[in-house]
Amino acid sequence: MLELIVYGVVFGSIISLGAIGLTLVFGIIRFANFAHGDLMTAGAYVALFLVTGLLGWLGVPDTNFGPLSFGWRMLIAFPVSMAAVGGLAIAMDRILFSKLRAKKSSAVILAMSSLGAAFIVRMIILILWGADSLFYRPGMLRHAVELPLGIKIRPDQILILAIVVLLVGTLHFFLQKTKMGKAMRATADNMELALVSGINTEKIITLTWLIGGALGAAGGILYGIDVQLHPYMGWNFLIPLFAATILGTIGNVYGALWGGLIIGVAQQVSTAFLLPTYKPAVAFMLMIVILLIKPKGLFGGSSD
Amino acid sequence: MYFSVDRTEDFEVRGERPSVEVMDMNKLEKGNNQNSIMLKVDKVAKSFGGLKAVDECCLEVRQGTITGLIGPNGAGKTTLFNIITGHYKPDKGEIYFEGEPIHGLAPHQIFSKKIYRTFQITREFAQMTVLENLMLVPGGQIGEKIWNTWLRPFAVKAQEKEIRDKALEVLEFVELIHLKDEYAGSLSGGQKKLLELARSMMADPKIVLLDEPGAGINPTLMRKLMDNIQTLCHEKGITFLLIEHDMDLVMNLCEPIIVMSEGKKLAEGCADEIKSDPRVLEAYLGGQYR
Amino acid sequence: MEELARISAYLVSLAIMAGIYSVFCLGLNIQWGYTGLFNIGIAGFFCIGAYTSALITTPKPTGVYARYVHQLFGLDMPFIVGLIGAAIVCGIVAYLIGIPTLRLREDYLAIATLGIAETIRLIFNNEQWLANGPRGLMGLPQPLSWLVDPKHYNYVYLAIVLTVVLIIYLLIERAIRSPWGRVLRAIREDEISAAMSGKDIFKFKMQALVLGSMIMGIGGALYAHYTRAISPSVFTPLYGTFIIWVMLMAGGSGNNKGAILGAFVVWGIWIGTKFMTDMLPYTLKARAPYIRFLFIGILLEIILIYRPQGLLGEEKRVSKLVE
Amino acid sequence: MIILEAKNVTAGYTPELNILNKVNLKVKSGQIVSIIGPNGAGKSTLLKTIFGILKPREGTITFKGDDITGLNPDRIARKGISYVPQVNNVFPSLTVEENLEMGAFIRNDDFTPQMEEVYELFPVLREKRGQKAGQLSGGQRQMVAMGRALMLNPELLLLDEPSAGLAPLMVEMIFEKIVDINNTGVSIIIVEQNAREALKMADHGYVLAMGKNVLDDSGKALLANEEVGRLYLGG
Repeated sequence: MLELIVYGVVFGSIISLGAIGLTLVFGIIRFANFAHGDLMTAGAYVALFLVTGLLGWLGVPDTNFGPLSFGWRMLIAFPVSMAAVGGLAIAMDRILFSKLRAKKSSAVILAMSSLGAAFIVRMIILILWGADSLFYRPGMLRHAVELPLGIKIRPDQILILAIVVLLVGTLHFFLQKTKMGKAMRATADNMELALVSGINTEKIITLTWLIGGALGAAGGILYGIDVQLHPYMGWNFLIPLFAATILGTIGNVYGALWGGLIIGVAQQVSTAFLLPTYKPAVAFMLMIVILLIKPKGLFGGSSD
Repeated sequence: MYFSVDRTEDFEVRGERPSVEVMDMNKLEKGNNQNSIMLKVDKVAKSFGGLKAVDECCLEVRQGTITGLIGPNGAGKTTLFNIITGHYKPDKGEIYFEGEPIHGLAPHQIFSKKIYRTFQITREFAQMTVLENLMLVPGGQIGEKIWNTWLRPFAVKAQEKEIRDKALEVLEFVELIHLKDEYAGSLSGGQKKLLELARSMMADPKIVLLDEPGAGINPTLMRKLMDNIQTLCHEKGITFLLIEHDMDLVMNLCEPIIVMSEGKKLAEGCADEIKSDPRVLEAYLGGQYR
Repeated sequence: MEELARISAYLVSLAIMAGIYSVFCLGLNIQWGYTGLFNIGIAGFFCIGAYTSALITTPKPTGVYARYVHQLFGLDMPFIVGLIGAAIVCGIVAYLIGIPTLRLREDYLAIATLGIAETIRLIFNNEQWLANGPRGLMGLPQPLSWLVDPKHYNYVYLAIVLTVVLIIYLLIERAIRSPWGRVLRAIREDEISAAMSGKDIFKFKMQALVLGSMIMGIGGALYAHYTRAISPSVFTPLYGTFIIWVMLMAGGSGNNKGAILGAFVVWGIWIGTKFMTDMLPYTLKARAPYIRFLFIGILLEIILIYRPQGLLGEEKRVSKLVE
Repeated sequence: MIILEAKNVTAGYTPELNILNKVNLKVKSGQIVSIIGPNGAGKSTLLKTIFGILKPREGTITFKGDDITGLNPDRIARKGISYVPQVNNVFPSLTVEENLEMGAFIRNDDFTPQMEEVYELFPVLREKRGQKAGQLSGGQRQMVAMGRALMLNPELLLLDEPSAGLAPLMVEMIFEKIVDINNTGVSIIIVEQNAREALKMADHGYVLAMGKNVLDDSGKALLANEEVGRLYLGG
């Protein structure tokens, strides 16, 4: 059981990365972005392209770092693909959402457009890579190390946790200590007043997409390292992402972090009683329960 | 002054307000007892995040009056409307309509008591025609039950006809009949105000709460609106409670006038009393009388 | 002559599918077009409708069969009972989803319907005892099959589908043009104002959600008896939800004729793209469906940005029983 | 010297309805100008139009001789105008200090002296600097809102009903602060329902009704004017 909880934390931390991006977009642009899961998929596949393609072609060696399942190529691919997916998210906003915003379309129309964008991204991935499951490092044996209390964990998973902590810590620093981060929170609070204060809110929106997309990509790659890559992985993440976002109160970044961990642990622990394939359903049921008893989430009353 | 009307004979009766609080339901049903209390707000309070919007407010509206509710911005007038109509739940306090408690009821239940409200910023159904906007309002339409639309088409049709005729009549009254098949969203600001009033008439209300009916409309439409309100009050016996900032409108149309300030009732009286009440002057004009 | 027969058989099968999708579009139009409810779990109702009807109309397997085919029950009842059962079960599921979500912001319903659709697919995939797991159910009966040669049966089924579409269309038109539909549209325009006009918002939204989902259930049942074999892998978000949204948006939400037109047009385009991808080099053929869906996705975005009212758009005055 | 001039400004939110109809306004450097008039007269709309939140359909607005008609709010803020909206004028989930920092968003220099000045002006804000603005009382919020606007060290401050919804004691205090701010050399346009008080401190006053100029005169003259009383309490 303890082991399940630890795996749950690893899995949950990946969900958190996605949920934070989702909740940022929710908080500032105020619509449910159904393309967020597929941005995660895109991140994983861009990294795959770099690791198995471009970087090899450029002659970057790919020996593993000690007990980890990856090496230099992944180390380079990780930030590059975060940036690329951030760019993809911005492009989506420019091509689709900003046009709809300018027409004062409702939040639901934006959500529908994001659903379309999700399918477009996924279809492109399917066209390029096909529908099979893929690995960054196929056929590699994955050894586990034993921690105290008899918990077996793979070195990769420890690193995943470390990366998530690093990313969330950086985001925390950015939001709390930097001028742009504060401006982002201000815009989420009150967009009109932000505009009046001279904050260029369109720029903030762009920044939001960049961060959301990059964090999503990170989550996708980490999942790819931990488990596997699949064109539907992001879509399957969508329900846990929304569950975590709602659990942690929509628009609340720290809520999304905790929400992700709770959902992740709940999903893993459920495998003790249920088939593992039911994991998304567990997240879904948890979300419904929250909606019934505390529709504003566990982290209190947001402004609306 | 845009408008003036001599209504002293109406007001004399009400000059000496009866102190009886007990409702006489028999008299009410006849609908012509102008002295009975129709709406009673009793120590109602509502805060938003530490700000007391309405603070233990008590006030009464009498049957057959056009009661004005005035006060500086932020005095809690609109919030009080929202509480009366069930859009907000009061933190505490009670509201009675014709002697029955109505606090805590849902908006549609309050509507069914024949209380209707309009909004400061008009809320028409933009993508529906003016006629449809009106035909929506009447309660208890048999065609609102989906079974009836299939199983009792003739009854539904007959009632639709009735409602349509009534809607046309009302549109005739507010002089919007030429716009009946236009989208409500395409009307001008003033026409939307008239549409709101027309919709309230469709509800067969006992009382209508009007939130700034005069805001942002031109003098001609304003006069029409005032005429309409007076006609409805005198001929149909509809009671009005209205929030308004246009003093010309309030002073000429309303009796009594209730002044709210800081979420409470500050004063009540006829136009002259209000105009010379130092507390009111202070609330409006600032502290020179302090 | 033979060529002609082949083409006409092809067109018939195309029309049957377009007709079935029309049913879904009509159901979605009640929810989205008239009430503004954002249901992105159509695939879930599609799936439930298909399986319910399958379980109602097939006999429970006996003998050797029972070892290979598991199903919760098999009532061996007529087709029409299957349709009604599908509608009822879908209605109940919709009701249960509506309770926690319809009082909240509109996106919650979307998220919840998405969740229920995925959950339903998982259940049918994993629970062998319920409906034979991933292998699904086969050999579903077809109504009136004794009438004609099996070769020409599709003509009969097309007539059945079109009859169902017509009945549903007439029933919805009647309801939408009545005070009931007027309330739905008022809720879509301004929920608070509709509440202040004395309408019980929750009740009407629930009715729209349930009725729309029941119609989707009928669509699912019609599909099941057309293909005669169903498995969970059919009811994906792509075929079960997404394409239906594109159809409704293309045809014109808030217009029932538009909903049907959209189903036929988009299904036509969908089949048309198949001819185009058939011309692709062999290596790309396996991925042809993805290219086609990519195209459909782009189509949706173009509609949303450039022609959100769709081909037909809403009529100006909808409620007109009298005149 | 005239710091701001609005000429024949016509504006509205919806195409069919003009809220402002050829409104004129002049502010001299160092003045407090009060705009009074009944609700719906277009007072707040005028401020929004000056600050570029609403684009005028006709007319021109000049600030220190530059044409600023139709510029975006951030451009106008850079020119030295700050605006305090009537409602929702703080960032509720940001701390008091962060609210002030946001006021200085477009400044790239060191704004700590300015923040010191704001804290001098509103000492209570220094005490509450770490608290979220959403948890403050109405008066304190108004101070945060004004403090935020002052962080730009503006030459002209636009205040939209700073006394709305405040307790009388608070109102008095806020008005005193407005005079204090003015004494540091900031020109102020104030829209008020609290007409008497607003005119008392005004160098010049404008009366609007139905989106048009009705009267304008020195604050004292308007105070003495019977017409003004009539507009407020009817005939």
